[in-house]
Amino acid sequence: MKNKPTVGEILQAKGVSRRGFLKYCATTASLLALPPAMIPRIAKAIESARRPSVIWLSFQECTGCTESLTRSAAPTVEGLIFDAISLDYHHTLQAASGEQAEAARHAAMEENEGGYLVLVDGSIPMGNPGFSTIAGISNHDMLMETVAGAAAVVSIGTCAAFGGIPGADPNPTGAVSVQDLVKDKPIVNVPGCPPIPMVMTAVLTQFLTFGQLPEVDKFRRPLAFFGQTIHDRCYRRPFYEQGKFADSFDDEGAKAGWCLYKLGCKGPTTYNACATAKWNQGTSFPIESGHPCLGCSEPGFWDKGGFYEPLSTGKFGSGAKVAGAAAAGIAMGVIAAAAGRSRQAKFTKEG
Amino acid sequence: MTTVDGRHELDREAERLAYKPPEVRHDKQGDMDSEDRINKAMHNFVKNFNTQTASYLDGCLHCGMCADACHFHVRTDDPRYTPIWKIELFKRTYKRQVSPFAFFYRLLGLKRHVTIEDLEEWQHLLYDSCTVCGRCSLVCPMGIDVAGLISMARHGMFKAGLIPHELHEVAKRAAETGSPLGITPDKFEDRVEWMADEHEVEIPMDVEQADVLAVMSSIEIQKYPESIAATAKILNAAGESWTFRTDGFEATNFGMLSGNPDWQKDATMKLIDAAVKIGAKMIVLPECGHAYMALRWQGANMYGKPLPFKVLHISEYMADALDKGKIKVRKVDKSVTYHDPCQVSRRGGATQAARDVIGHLGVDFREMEYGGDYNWCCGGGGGVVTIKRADSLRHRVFKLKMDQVEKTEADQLLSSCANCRQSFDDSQQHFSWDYTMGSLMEMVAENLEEDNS
Amino acid sequence: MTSLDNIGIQVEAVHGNVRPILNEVLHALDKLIANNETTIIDLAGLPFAPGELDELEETLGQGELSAQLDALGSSRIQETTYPGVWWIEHRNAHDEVVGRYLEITRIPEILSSQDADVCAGRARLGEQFE
Amino acid sequence: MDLLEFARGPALEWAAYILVAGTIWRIVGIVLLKEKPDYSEPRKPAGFGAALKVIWTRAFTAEPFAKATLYPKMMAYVMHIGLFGVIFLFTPHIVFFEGWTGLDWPGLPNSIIFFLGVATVVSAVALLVRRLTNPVLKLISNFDDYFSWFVSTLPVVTGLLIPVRIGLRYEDLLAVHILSVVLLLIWLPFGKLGHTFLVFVTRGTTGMVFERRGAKT
Repeated sequence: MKNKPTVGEILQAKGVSRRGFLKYCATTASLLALPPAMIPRIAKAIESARRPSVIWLSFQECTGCTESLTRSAAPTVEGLIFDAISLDYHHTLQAASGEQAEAARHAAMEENEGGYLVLVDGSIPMGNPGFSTIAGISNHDMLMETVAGAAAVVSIGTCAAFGGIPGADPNPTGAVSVQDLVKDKPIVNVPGCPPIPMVMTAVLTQFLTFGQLPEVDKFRRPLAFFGQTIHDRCYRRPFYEQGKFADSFDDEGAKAGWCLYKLGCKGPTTYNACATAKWNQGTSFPIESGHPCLGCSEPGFWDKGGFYEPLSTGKFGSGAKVAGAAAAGIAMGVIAAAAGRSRQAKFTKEG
Repeated sequence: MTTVDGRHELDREAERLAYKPPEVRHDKQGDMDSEDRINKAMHNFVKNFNTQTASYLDGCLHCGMCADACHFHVRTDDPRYTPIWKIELFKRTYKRQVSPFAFFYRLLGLKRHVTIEDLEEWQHLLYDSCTVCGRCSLVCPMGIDVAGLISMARHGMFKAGLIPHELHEVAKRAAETGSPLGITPDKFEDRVEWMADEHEVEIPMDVEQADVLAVMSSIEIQKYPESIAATAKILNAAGESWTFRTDGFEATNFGMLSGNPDWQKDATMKLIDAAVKIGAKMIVLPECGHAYMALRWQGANMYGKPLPFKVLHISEYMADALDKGKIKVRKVDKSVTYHDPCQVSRRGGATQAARDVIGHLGVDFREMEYGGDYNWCCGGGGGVVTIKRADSLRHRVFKLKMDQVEKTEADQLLSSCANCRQSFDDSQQHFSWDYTMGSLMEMVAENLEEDNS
Repeated sequence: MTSLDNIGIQVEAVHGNVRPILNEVLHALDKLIANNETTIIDLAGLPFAPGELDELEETLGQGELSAQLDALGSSRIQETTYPGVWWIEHRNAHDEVVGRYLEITRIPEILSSQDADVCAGRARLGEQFE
Repeated sequence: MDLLEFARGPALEWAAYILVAGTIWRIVGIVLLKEKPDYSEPRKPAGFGAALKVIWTRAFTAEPFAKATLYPKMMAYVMHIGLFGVIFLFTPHIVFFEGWTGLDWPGLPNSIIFFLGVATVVSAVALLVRRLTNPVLKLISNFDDYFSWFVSTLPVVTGLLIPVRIGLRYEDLLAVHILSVVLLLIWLPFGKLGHTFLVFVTRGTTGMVFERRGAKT
């Protein structure tokens, strides 16, 4: 870490003015969901922060998370963050391949022993090591080897955080999440399918600027972004309170932009920042486009029933089971009545 | 433990049907041990559970509103007089023995076993402090007929030999002699002849074939013999083919009141047999409330099939006869209020009949506040009037009735139940009250227009 | 396209945010007057309904002063019709909005020439005399 | 499986089975007891109509008892109407029933539901206080009364807490709410809450028996 320039130095080298830096700090505060009053502290921290080394591992995944990140990482302000980190290994993005790439990973690990950050997207198959390998190394082995010297691990996306789609029932590969395997390192989960790019960069920025991981909830998700439900921050919430609901995707309620609860919206049980951070450079988020929230940032979201099944729908067994219960009831009733009658008969005889 | 009937003499001076106060109370009959009594009570509670009672006992919400309908609770504020509490032991036995979840109640011991102390305490609650008036049955938000349950609970108490001394003696005498006051057929004949002479009215007796069998209550025969004459006058005036029978004259049913279904059946069958024997098309019941319940609504069930004749309370008979013009009455220039006998009106469904009769009499009729179906009971029904130790409680309760009557400021108080009448007479004496209870039937008989006879 | 246009979408307006923000601005102005205290309201964290942000901007209106800053993309610093209330909008090089603030202050800090830039400028100017 | 999944899934499912089985058990156990025929000559024909009549009329207090029972009756009305409202007119609940029965009906705004819920709890507490202080109720009450009060009030309380949050997470509160409903459903057929279905039997029976006599029902 000794020779790495500070972020302030990097920005200066790029000819960024102090005004530009202030602007950068203001947007960083926004990004970290910190109050604007924190801007001076952020400025100070960023100026002196040094580039951390980052190793990005991709396992059973669809590259959607990387897509999400790189889409937003076009030269934007938060894109600068990535200029400020040293992405030493990312097998989708890196030019190197094969042994050369693995050598780069080992080099980064050795050089930054104890100080580098491991980002993981994708789940790890435990059913058979051969289900997913990189350079002949199983995902499990690579993960364990890489995190051994890491300062912290960030699980990017629902697959890495909770097992995600590979881990969904019936889970043919025996997929598990990073936190299922890594027990002795600080872990932050940034779930979502994909996660909001801003949230990913915010976690890195936080680590970069303050040298620490953000405060997390019980699922190790950064509280600043996962502290409230979609429902709580949804602009359609007033319609929920007024009892105005869309009953189908093409009814008047849907056209009027009413609440999508009855169409299966998982907003009330989903913790994420979509309603405020929004997607596609702040354009909108699913509900704003008229589609209910799928709840993608929640553990086991794939197995929580139909996407269009309302949250409060009970999960009843088949009619046959209910009929079985009814039949059992009849049987018990008959037995009870017979027992009662036989006692009556007995007592009548005894007088 | 055994009680000997003979030692207890009728108190003929009392204002009501009674024995002289027993020197030593025997509120337990027979010489069963406690265990036997408990078993008897339980077994005979259990016999009564059927779909109807089960739904009632399972349905109670413990809302306590029946307490607000019960005169005993209203006047004393004693929570034990809450009607549903009076059948607590009955209810508990149901839950333990026959209810759909009886198995669990027994397995987990959820309902305490009934003890002998419980039964002794409940004797007071089931007999002294309940007239089976059924007011509670009308307040119940679940529609539970609490009064009906009390009658059934008494079955267990009787078989366990846990009846108040006097009530048991009265019932026993009724079973043995055919009359709670020991009125034999001969004595009945005497009284009838006396009345026939006194009133110069023809009273058919033991006619072989008649359309109408008229019956009497011992209370009337003994205390209000004018009723005999009045009945005869009315039936004669209507031109009925009718008769009294020495083999079936007693309308009261102390088997029912005390809780002995066998005695109840015996008493009822006497009337039915007599009516069947003479080919009667109708039994006219006297001014007696519980007789109406016993024969009109329970008679056929004792008989085991529909009765081959109609059963009418005298008020129903009079209303019908007046409506059809079979008898006519003169207008009476009086203000009158009417006390509804619970078993005839509220529980019997003949509330309107008395009012029709009163309408024909053309009096200034003053309905009591909440009269008719919601009437306060006289306090002496259900056998309570016989129980001496219940006197003070009964008098206390009677205050409600006095208030109700006084508010009408009517000249004349009438009813159509000899048992109510004797309760009134007794309480009147106790309170030195102005109102004397009169008989609706007698008023009709006194005011018959002769041209029709 | 025509068939899509025929879908009669008429979004029912939600006005959950405008009034509370205006109220916050009111109190911020009080603080500015009393203690010369600056307040910055970050509009990014608020769940705006479609059109609500425009409504807020229209309500505040455009005041006398408007400035444009070119640093890491353009920024618009606009005084609203309520003096002391500034609408600040930062954009990136792709002209996408990356931050939106209401600043209740006499002059937004970012409009002042910064010491570091002044020094750097002084140095550049000084070079001409060398 | 998290708590909410458990509550919505197996817990609710089994509660439904127990509710169905227990209800039928109790009804069949009562109906199949011996039934004595009534041979007395009816004053007027009284069949199903009489039963329906009394099922309806006993919902109201006869005037002579109105004053004495005013307070508990009012509280009971508030509680029952409140329960009806919060159970059947709250949209998420309607969605629940729709998923179950396929029937859909309009709901009420949440503010009204919240008000109804609070009214329900207030009346329930008032009734409990009465049960604890009124000498009659103190005497006749048993475990069933208090437990039934508890399990029927709890879902309303847990339901009301969901929007209030009290620092807990929505899905945990929802899970607790559903579990409290599970408790209610399991207990309902066995205790005095069985009056939800027994009321039709008891009132109906009395209607038929007394209407037949022409007596006051």
